[in-house]
Amino acid sequence: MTYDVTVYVTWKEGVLDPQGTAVTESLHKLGYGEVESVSISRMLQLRLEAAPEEVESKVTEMCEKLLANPVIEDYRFEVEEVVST
Amino acid sequence: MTYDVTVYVTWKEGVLDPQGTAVTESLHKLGYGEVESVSISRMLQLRLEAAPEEVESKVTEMCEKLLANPVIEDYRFEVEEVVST
Amino acid sequence: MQLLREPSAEMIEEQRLYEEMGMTADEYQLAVKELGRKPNYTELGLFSVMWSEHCSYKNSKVLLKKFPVEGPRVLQGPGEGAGIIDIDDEQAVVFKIESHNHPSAVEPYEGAATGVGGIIRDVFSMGARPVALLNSLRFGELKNPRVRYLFEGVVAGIAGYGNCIGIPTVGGEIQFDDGYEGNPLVNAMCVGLIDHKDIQKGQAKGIGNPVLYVGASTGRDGIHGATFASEELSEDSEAKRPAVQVGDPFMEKLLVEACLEATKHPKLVGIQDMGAAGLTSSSAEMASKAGSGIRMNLDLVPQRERNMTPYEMMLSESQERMLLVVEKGSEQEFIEMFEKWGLHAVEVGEVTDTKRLELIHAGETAADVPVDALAEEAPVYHKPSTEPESFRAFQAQKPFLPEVDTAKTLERLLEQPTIASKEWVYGQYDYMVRTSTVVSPGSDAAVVRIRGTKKALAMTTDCNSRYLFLDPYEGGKRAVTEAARNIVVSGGEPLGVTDCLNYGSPDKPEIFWQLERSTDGLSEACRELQTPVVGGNVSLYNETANGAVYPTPVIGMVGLIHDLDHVTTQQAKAAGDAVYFLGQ
Amino acid sequence: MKFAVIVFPGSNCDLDMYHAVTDAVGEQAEYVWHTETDLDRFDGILLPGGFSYGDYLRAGAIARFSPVMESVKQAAAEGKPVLGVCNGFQILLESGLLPGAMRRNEDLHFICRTVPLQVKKADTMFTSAYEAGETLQIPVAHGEGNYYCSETQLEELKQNDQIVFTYGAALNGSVADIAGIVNEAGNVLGMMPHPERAVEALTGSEDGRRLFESIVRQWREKHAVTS
Ligand SMILES: Nc1ncnc2c1ncn2[C@@H]1O[C@H](COP(=O)(O)OP(=O)(O)O)[C@@H](O)[C@H]1O
Repeated sequence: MTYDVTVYVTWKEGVLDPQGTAVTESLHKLGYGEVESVSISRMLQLRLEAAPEEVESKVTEMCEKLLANPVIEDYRFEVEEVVST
Repeated sequence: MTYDVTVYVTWKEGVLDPQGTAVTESLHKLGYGEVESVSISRMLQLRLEAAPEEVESKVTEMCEKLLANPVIEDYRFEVEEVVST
Repeated sequence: MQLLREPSAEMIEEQRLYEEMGMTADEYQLAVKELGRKPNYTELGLFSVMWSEHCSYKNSKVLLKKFPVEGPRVLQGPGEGAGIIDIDDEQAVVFKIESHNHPSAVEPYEGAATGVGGIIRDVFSMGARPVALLNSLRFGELKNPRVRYLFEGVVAGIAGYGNCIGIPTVGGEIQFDDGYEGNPLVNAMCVGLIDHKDIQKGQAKGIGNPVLYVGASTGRDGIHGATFASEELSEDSEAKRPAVQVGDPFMEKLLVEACLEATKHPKLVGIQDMGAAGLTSSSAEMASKAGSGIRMNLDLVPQRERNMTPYEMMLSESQERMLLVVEKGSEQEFIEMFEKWGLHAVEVGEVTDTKRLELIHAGETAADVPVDALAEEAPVYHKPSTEPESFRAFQAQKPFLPEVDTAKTLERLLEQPTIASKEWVYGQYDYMVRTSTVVSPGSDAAVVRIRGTKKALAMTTDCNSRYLFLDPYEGGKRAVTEAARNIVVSGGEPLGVTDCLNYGSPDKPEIFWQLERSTDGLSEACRELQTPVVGGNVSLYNETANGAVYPTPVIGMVGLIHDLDHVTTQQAKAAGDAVYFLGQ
Repeated sequence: MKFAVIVFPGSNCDLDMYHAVTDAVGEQAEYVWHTETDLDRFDGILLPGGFSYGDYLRAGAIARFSPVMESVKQAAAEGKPVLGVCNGFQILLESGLLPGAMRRNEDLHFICRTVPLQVKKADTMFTSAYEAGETLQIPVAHGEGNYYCSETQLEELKQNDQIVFTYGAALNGSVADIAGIVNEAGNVLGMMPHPERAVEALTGSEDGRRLFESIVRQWREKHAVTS
């Protein structure tokens, strides 16, 4: 089966996000004082072939090993089957 | 009202994403040959105060001006009201 | 992570909670004696970090005393942020090396990056303009994927921080050996330039003078980093994740420029960076050195997270923060100066005559401790020392000449990652920014010219830890002489040394013996070559379940090139040139 | 001739730019903090390399909103020479003064080394002291120098003859190996390599000096200044 997996990688609580701070300040200077905070992280979209029962475990492995840095980041993901047309 | 807005900034079609390519290759080297492609985008989480009728237009402005680079990037966003408890 | 209710002074004693903070029962009793009562949780935290090996050198002090620290050119020996040596014309060079081994073992990119950030702060807090960075790295063998991950992450972290802040990384050394698997060594060195008149000290003088906090806000990251650096690495090291900080080189670039402007201001009294043990060490040390006290209102400390306790604020090792003492009445001038650089300076306290560190939080006294007890009166240990069996075995070995096929052996040697070209590494470092790098990585020592003069500085880091493992005394001497040779062949006169002593646990008599013997060797060579030790750093407990790392006292040496015409490089220049062999 | 060296928070090649213009080329220069809004007193504008705003979000994305940028645009419109090197080039792209965008280097690593650089176009105010087709040795030092533009944009660049420098060998993934481009009017040049780091034999190469000399020469001709 083919799957589209979306992985969301975010900062662990308490980890400094200097990018977010810089962007918040820049938005304030541009006149968007209503923005309270910005945090910047990443989203990965993977397309892969896998047996239904192993998609989750495979993706978890990839996250732990490479896609996220478990020391400072958390991750979660959503799996969607690609229906061939 | 307070809103949590998640902005996804993705690569425009046809723009090669060097990071996505590199991650795909690394996954292959780690033995995950089943991964066909990876694309990496930026995810920004904003918290802001705004009147309900202007959230969308404000965030669109911020995206156009600063958060995305229209030469190479597309963006979309989701808005969620923060319910105070 | 956050404690809901802190244990009381009684609970700390009854349940021996000090042990969780890395203090022994005797140390706890000493703290009680210094204080005249049982410390509360915050106070215990202050003692535990200030009395950790990382901050107090309690296990290594007896050894460091042996180093020659004086010389006609020495303007500042060990004790301040960095050492300072005169280079004529009212100019001086400021330099220091420091380890960030344990954070890098857990999170290589940020661990290495924040190591670079920390050593830069040590140099510019003396009032010096940082002009060059070097490093010294040790990893396991590259065939192990975890080692590759660490290696790539560390190199990227050094590059990420140094390149962004715009200080060239001009040299270093790398060794790969199984002895470092699981416990890599990441030492970073910074070299700065200063005019004599601008030299600053980290002192809190002048009763009533305001204390300013500048830079990043304080978060819960890195709490107990100093104690973490003073423990062996174990499985739980991974669980101590908050001990790793994320660096912000952009913030630090602003701090460099703003603080250098501040150090030229006549009303600056003292400045120190918040390194290991953050607010605690900076405030206690500044007060202790000046014979004064400091009262701080912690509610005024810029905080990144909600509901932080005094304990958390005082022990946080959030990066890119500085503490300043300025003359009363001038605070607004400083606040505006920092504002220009986009930085917020906040008045958080004042200098007192009590010789105590008093911390106020939510209207109450959260801690009240004599500053000297924290900064000066840490226990000092002289650990037992035993000559290891292995050393006797090495000594007893008969010398022999192996039969080798020279050509093949040479090829095999050149294949070794430790010997092979390091271009993959230094090609990621901006070694040219500031356009003063006269000799780039790839020669013996790096050479950086001093603009507006004919002078230049030669600089290098060196240590062959295999020699030290076989014979710490001889190996120690060789680390210094190798560095000196690298300086001399580059055209420089060796000026002085900064050292980073990376060893296993001093609680083991065989390791302590290594420390003793090798520091004897280092001292002798430094004395003989008249290169005083003007600063350094000690990193003990570099051990994993597989044992200790090799004894690795990394030597950072700086030399003065009096005339740019004297600069020489290691490359062969032209066919037909004669080759000479010098020495034995 | 008097140059403005614009300093953004996080610029770090401002010093190199300043010394290249003053010590090596012998002209005047002044550091201009990003909050200034008047550049009338200057004859040429230099946007130095570095990491303005830490390169956070995208290189150059935040700096482009600095107050000084309005005046830079005005100077460009008046026909004054505007040179952006490395981060300066990235800022020119983000602010729309030059077309295209930067991505991270193909292999994701920062690259610091002296590379062969080909002069594609020698009839600009920045390159008149070079020969077309000449190969220079100029340092690069960047993590995001992988130039991108669409195919139609590339055709336009070629048609308008806006490609000034290309890498002598593939370096970072740049479209058509582009290392530097000018605007249509020919007075705004953006380039990733650092000519200001190549003005003295002592530090490696002198090949960058003629770029500054070209600017000065054309200014002298235009203003008929004799010195
Ligand atoms: N970690 C590093 N950072 C920067 N430069 C390095 C590093 N490691 C090695 N180099 C540079 O590579 C060159 C060769 O290093 P090395 O193989 O250790 O040689 P040597 O034994 O002569 O010191 C030296 O110029 C050194 O400065």
